[in-house]
Amino acid sequence: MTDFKQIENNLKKEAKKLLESAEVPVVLAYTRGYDEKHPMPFAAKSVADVEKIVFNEYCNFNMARYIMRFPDAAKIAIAAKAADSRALVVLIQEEKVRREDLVILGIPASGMKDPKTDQLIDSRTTGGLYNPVEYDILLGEEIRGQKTVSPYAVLADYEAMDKEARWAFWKGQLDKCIRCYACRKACPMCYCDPCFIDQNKPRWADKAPQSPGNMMYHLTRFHHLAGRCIDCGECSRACPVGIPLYLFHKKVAKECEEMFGQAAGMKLEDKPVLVDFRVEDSDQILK
Amino acid sequence: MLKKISIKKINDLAAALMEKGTLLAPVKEAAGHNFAEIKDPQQLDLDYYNTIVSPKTVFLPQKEDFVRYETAKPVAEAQPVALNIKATFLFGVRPCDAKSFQIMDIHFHASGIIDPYWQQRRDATVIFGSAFDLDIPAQDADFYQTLGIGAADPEGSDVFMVKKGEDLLMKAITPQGEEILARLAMLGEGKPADKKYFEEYIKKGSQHQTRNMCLDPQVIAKKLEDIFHSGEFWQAQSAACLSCGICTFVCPTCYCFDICDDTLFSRGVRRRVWDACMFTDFTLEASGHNPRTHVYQRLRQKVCHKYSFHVRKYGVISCVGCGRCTRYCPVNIDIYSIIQDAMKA
Amino acid sequence: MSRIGVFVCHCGHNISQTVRVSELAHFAAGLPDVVVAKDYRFMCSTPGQDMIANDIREHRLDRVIVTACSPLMHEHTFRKVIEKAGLNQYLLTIVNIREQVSWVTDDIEEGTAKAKALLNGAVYRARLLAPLSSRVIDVNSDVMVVGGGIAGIQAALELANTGKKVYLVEKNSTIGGHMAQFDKTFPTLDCSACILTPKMDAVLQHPNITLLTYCEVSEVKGYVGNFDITVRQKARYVNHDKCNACLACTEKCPGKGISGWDEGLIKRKAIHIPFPQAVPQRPVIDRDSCTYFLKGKCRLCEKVCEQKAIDFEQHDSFLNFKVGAVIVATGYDLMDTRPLIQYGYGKYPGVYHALEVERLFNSAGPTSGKVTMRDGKEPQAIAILHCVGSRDKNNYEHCSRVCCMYSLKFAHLFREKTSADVYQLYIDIRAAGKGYEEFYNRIIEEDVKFIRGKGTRVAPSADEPQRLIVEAEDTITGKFVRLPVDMVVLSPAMVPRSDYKEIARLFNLSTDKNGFFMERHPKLAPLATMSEGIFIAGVCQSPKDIPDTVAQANGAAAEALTIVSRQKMELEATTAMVNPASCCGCQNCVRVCPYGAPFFNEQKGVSEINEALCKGCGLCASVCPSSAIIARHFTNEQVLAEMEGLMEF
Amino acid sequence: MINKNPYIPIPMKVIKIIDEVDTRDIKTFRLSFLNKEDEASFKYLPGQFAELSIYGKGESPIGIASSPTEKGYIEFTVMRMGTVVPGTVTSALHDLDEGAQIGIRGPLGNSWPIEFLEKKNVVVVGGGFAFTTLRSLVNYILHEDNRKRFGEITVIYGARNPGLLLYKNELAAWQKRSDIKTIITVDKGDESWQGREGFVPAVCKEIAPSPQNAVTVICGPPVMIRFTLPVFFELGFSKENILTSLEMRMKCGIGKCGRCNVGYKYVCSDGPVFSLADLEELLRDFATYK
Amino acid sequence: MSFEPKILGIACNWCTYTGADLAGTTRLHYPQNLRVVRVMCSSRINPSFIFRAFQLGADGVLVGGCHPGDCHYNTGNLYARRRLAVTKKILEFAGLEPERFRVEWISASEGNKFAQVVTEFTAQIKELGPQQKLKIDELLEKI
Repeated sequence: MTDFKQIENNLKKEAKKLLESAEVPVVLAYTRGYDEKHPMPFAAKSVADVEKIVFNEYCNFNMARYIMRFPDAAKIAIAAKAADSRALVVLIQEEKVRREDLVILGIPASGMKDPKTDQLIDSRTTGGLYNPVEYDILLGEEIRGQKTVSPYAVLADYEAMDKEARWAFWKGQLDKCIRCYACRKACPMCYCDPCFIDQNKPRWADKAPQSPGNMMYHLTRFHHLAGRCIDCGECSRACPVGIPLYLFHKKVAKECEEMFGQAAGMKLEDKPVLVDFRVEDSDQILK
Repeated sequence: MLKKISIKKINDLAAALMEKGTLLAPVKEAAGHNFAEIKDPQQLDLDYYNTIVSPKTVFLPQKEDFVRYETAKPVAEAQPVALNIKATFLFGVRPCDAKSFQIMDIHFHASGIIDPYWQQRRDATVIFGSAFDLDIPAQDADFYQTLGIGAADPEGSDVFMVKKGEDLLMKAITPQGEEILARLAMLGEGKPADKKYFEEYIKKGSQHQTRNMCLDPQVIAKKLEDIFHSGEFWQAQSAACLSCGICTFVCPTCYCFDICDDTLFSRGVRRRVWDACMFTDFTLEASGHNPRTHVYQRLRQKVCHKYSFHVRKYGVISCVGCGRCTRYCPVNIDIYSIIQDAMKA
Repeated sequence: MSRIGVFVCHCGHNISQTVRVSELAHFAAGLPDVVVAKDYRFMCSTPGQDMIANDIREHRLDRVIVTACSPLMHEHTFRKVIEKAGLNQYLLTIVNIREQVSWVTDDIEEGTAKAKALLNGAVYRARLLAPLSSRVIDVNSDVMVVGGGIAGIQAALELANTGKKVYLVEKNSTIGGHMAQFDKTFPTLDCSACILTPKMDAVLQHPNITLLTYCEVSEVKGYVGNFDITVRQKARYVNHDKCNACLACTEKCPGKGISGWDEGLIKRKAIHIPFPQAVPQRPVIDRDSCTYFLKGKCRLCEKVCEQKAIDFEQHDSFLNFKVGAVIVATGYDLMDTRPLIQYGYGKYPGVYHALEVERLFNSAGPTSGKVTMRDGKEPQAIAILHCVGSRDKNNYEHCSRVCCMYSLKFAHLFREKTSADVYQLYIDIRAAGKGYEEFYNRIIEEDVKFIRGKGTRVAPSADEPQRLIVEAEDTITGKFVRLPVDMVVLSPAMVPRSDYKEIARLFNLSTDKNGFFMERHPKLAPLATMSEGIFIAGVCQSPKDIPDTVAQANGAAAEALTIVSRQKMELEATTAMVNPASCCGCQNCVRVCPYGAPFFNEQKGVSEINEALCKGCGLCASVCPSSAIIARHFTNEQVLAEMEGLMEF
Repeated sequence: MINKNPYIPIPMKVIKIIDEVDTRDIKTFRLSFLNKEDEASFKYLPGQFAELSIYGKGESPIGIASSPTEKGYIEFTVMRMGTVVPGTVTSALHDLDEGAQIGIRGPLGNSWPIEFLEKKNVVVVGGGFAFTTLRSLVNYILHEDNRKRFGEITVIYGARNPGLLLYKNELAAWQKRSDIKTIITVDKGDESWQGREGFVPAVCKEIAPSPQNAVTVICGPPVMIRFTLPVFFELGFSKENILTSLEMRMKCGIGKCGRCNVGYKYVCSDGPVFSLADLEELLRDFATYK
Repeated sequence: MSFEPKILGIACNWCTYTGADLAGTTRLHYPQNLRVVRVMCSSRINPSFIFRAFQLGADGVLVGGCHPGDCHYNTGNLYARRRLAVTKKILEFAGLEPERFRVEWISASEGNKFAQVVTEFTAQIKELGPQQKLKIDELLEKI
């Protein structure tokens, strides 16, 4: 289990150093919310802000979501757990940010919890990783020897369903959607503004929260995230009506990994799989 | 009029109400409770804290069809969608939500042009308010006390309900409440002890602790006007905000909507659908100009609308402290803290 | 609300036998926005066309739907019709009810039903069509030819003779290319230099040709008609304007470097011209072998140069050219055969590759045309191995096409110049070409030994240490042969230049799996590329002989001419554009476009599309997550609407 | 409006379409009522607007360009919106033919404050396309029943070039009348232009209307307004006597949908007409008038 | 009446659409359930088109493009192959019959292949029956 206090102290220490150096005007980290259990994403901009930084097992937020908010900052330091670091890798691949403009404060984390359910989320939504894949400074001991679970293990039950059951399941889930769009807003990869679903020309789907529009929104979004979703699970945690979107994203990620041999956000030099091709891709993938 | 019923027999009450009209009550779903039509009396469930989405859905459904048409046919042939108003019983509304209806009434039918949908549904609905369980502490996110609402506040309800041991006490607050209680034969008469219990419960409810601060509507309204142009304040408050629509969609007093046309195979419908001032395209004009491109401008609009503009326009704060926006915010933004900070700013 | 006219063609009986055309017209008349619907026997006939034109005027139509044969047949015809009647040609929609309806069914019910569905789709689509206009651009009339081999020389001369200005870019210090290295050319055996050097000289003298030797293209911007190309002039350390080619410098120079021109068979001076007939006749200093650059002193050349032409301070410089079209003729390399260790090239001095042998034959070559080996002896037995690395699934699958013929040429020359026995080890002899079979027959007569079998191994002879043993299986006799020889000549695969990737990147060319540049169409556009205005000629496209290369060069010149001889040109109208208000700056479009049309505007944070490069495939529109790209004539809305119409009934 | 559903448009018929400008992207639509009772209940004043509605496309709030003194029809002048992607509703309107049916909801919003203007001199300042409700006002005042209720009327109207002036015939008619002073200006004229050249603020400065018992009513592009206001302050007009009409993203038009607020006021129901004094009081989070 | 499916085809202009024309020119008969949208390249096909087609009531969707390597635009179909493979996986995991969505490479000279694919696919869709999962049922009734 991660020593959260130690990470917090190291985070403060590094943040202080960086902000004092004036080289880095923003450190993206966490602060206390209205109580301990509800921390908030936080942009520390001065040495005085450093004291407000916290880190605990509820700091799930994928901070990569925020890096595009500071167009004027020459450099941004960012606290990054495994999933955050993968998100950063994708954003670097997609040229939304340059690696040299980031100071990645890596956080090895295990024991993260969903504040709504108090359940451990480690193996469910972080792609089975505990350590960041890319960082400049690691704020704690690298985690080794944890039981590694395949990130796709949770899919087994759903894959085993027959198609009617699976349809019934997803229809039921997606019909609940109230189109608050928290999933896309919480997603570090969903940076489109406007989102396709907000377009009037073309109008892809109804604005009203009913089955056809919900289907179009979510199925298309699954497609847009194919080969890009880094399995942070923020979409599901943000959802006020509890749709397990991460399952679907995971499934698409699994298929992409099997078809194209590449998991999202693992290597800086990779290209997202759907804007890439190999001549030798097999036609079997279409069967 | 004070009536009572054994909680064990609550399903009989449900059945009776279903006979007389549509019964809406909190129904358990995977992620929590939500108001929905009760189809089976056994569904009625008193074991909830509050619903995810507020019961405003009953009067202002997320989607409201206005008119259906065929695009190739003349405008005159379009068919307004009938409302099919039926007697409705909205059962188990928490005091803060009951209060929210009164606030929304000001906007929808006490000022300017009357919204016929809101009005007709409101007129046809009897509100069965239900006190919070005072033995359970209020959730951290709640702050209805700040808005002057008690945990067992009957205001806004037609009938108000309080649990007493194995019994549910039901008191008529309005003439509509009187009328419906009189028509429910399975209800027993409340004893003087029940009456005393009920009254004390309400009193005790006003002392029930939620987060609380002293808030004068005029003062906070003025304060927010003063700091309206303080970019620093609003940028700090909105640093984490994702600009999603959760807070407004779950809110009992948010009413913004969009009007849109959906068509398929040259048939169409014009409808209104909830919209949210937190969405980036909310104020996007046809010209492409958008006066609120930044997150902070949108969060500021939301907070100021509730605590300043609404006070200026309608005299009351448009918030009931139900805590939903805070509870469901994916990044734990808390409007109570923002107001606290604003007062200090 | 549109005003749509629908015109249903019977095509004689072709359509009307399985589609009830009048019912179809009647159905169309009942669809929203359709103001007139008619059927007619032959819509493409003059009366049919006139009917459409009249109805456009009479009913003030703003969309026309012709329900007839495939758009691949008559779209162009009807576009002209509506254009003449004052409508933009892109406001036409063709419904294909012949090839895709009436001819593929014999059931009139089915045929009519499908035709209605297709027509309805067209009405939905037509409502959303927008008039498009082609952008007209000015065309620069100059051409750049990249590569100064025979292909480049030929193309440059052809273009220059038509009066166009040509920039000929060559990375070596002389033009001429591989052909200038040869002694004789097959099958006529005329002297290579004799036929090439006059052309080289013509290039130098031509008033319309600017010769840019010792230069490489470093950046290509712009698009057809308006390329903006930067060329790096490598430092020569000799001021060519002052130099009078007395070559005193080359005599005095103490530096020795390996002569690439002579395929490394001998050394040459650090300041040098590659060969006596080099064009231009101007030396350059090779830094890597120059004593001054290596040791910091010498400058002998400077002392002997009366013209004061030596300039050790020269740097690479960059020159900028604007041209309307480009011909890429960068030629080839021979495959490096060292990795094929079974042949022992680089290990056994008796093993040569084809270009080395060309130089041995050449009277201006390292041996002044005498066939002597590295040890100075004349070979007694020579084996020529065909298909080394080519026609070989482990290396290059392609046939290099010219090896058979030059191997025969070698055999002839060996027989002529030596008394050696000459063996040809071949898979089969490919002699398709004018006079080639005759040449082959002639060589057979010359007592050359043909062994049908691929040479499999070259090894030193155990008995005679100076000799080599070539192993092969004679597939005619089925016997395994071991030939003791003195000299082995490899005919390696012809492969693209080692820098082909860079060239491909610069000019946005695609390459086949071997790295040869891809033509736009293997049959119908063998010289054009996917990049409009860029043509290819010679072996950079695929191995070929000199006549084919020259023919291609002429063809490429003609193709380039069709562009640069116009002052203006129309660009594709159905290009894509970006709606900046919707662009999220993900740059997917930039990543996927095969033509490099989209680019990212850093300042605005949005993608933009260079319409001159866009071919209208629509790939960018489908990878755009925020639907910001409008693929004109196939916009998301238009496709969605058409789908809706197709699915309605 | 008591018994009527304010969200459902009434049917109208397009009886005339006028191309107003050379660029063909502004048209005036003359609409007549299909139902007599709708006509009877459609009582409006200059400055009000309506939601023009095309089923399947949507609605667009457009100021009423005709004057209530014109009977039997109402008029709207509509610009086709959108540069890259055409505006859905305005494009659909522009594609209409005479004889087509459309829906409208209205009249909506407040109006130019007629009672406040009475007995006063009115200076009408307009720029470009934003002259529609000003035309309504001028025609209302010029009507023989109304003219004597108002003092002197001065109209200063400008456009980028002569081709972009709206209502050209009417302008010419006004210029011939003696009971109204009409000054037309263009930023840049063409060969045939005989009138004045110059920007509206400069012309206002030159004409220098007296602030005595006068109100100015200004509509135009933001840049024109920004430079015109100081001219009127300098001339001595008070903020109470400078009126303008706001354009916002309005949807419902009846103050319910919540998106067109400027501070605590909804432009659609509390406006669109505000005095500068009103606007000062409101919080200005909309860039247009910042 | 037997079930006559509605099948939406999306064909690239250069190969499959031309191949379909060839099928007609050579008078090869095939079922009339397919309605083809012509696009310039299979890479133009936005995955959402496929979702939308099913929403519009298509019982099956057939996409046709050039054989890999033969794309008129060089590499368009190689991107399309990846993107449409993902589309298919998404439909499958959502619970739609993946057989309802088919991608085929049909060249301009393969008129017979076109006819054969359409025949096979139509038969397959008939067997699967009507597609009702994604079909929009709202808004359909006439007023």
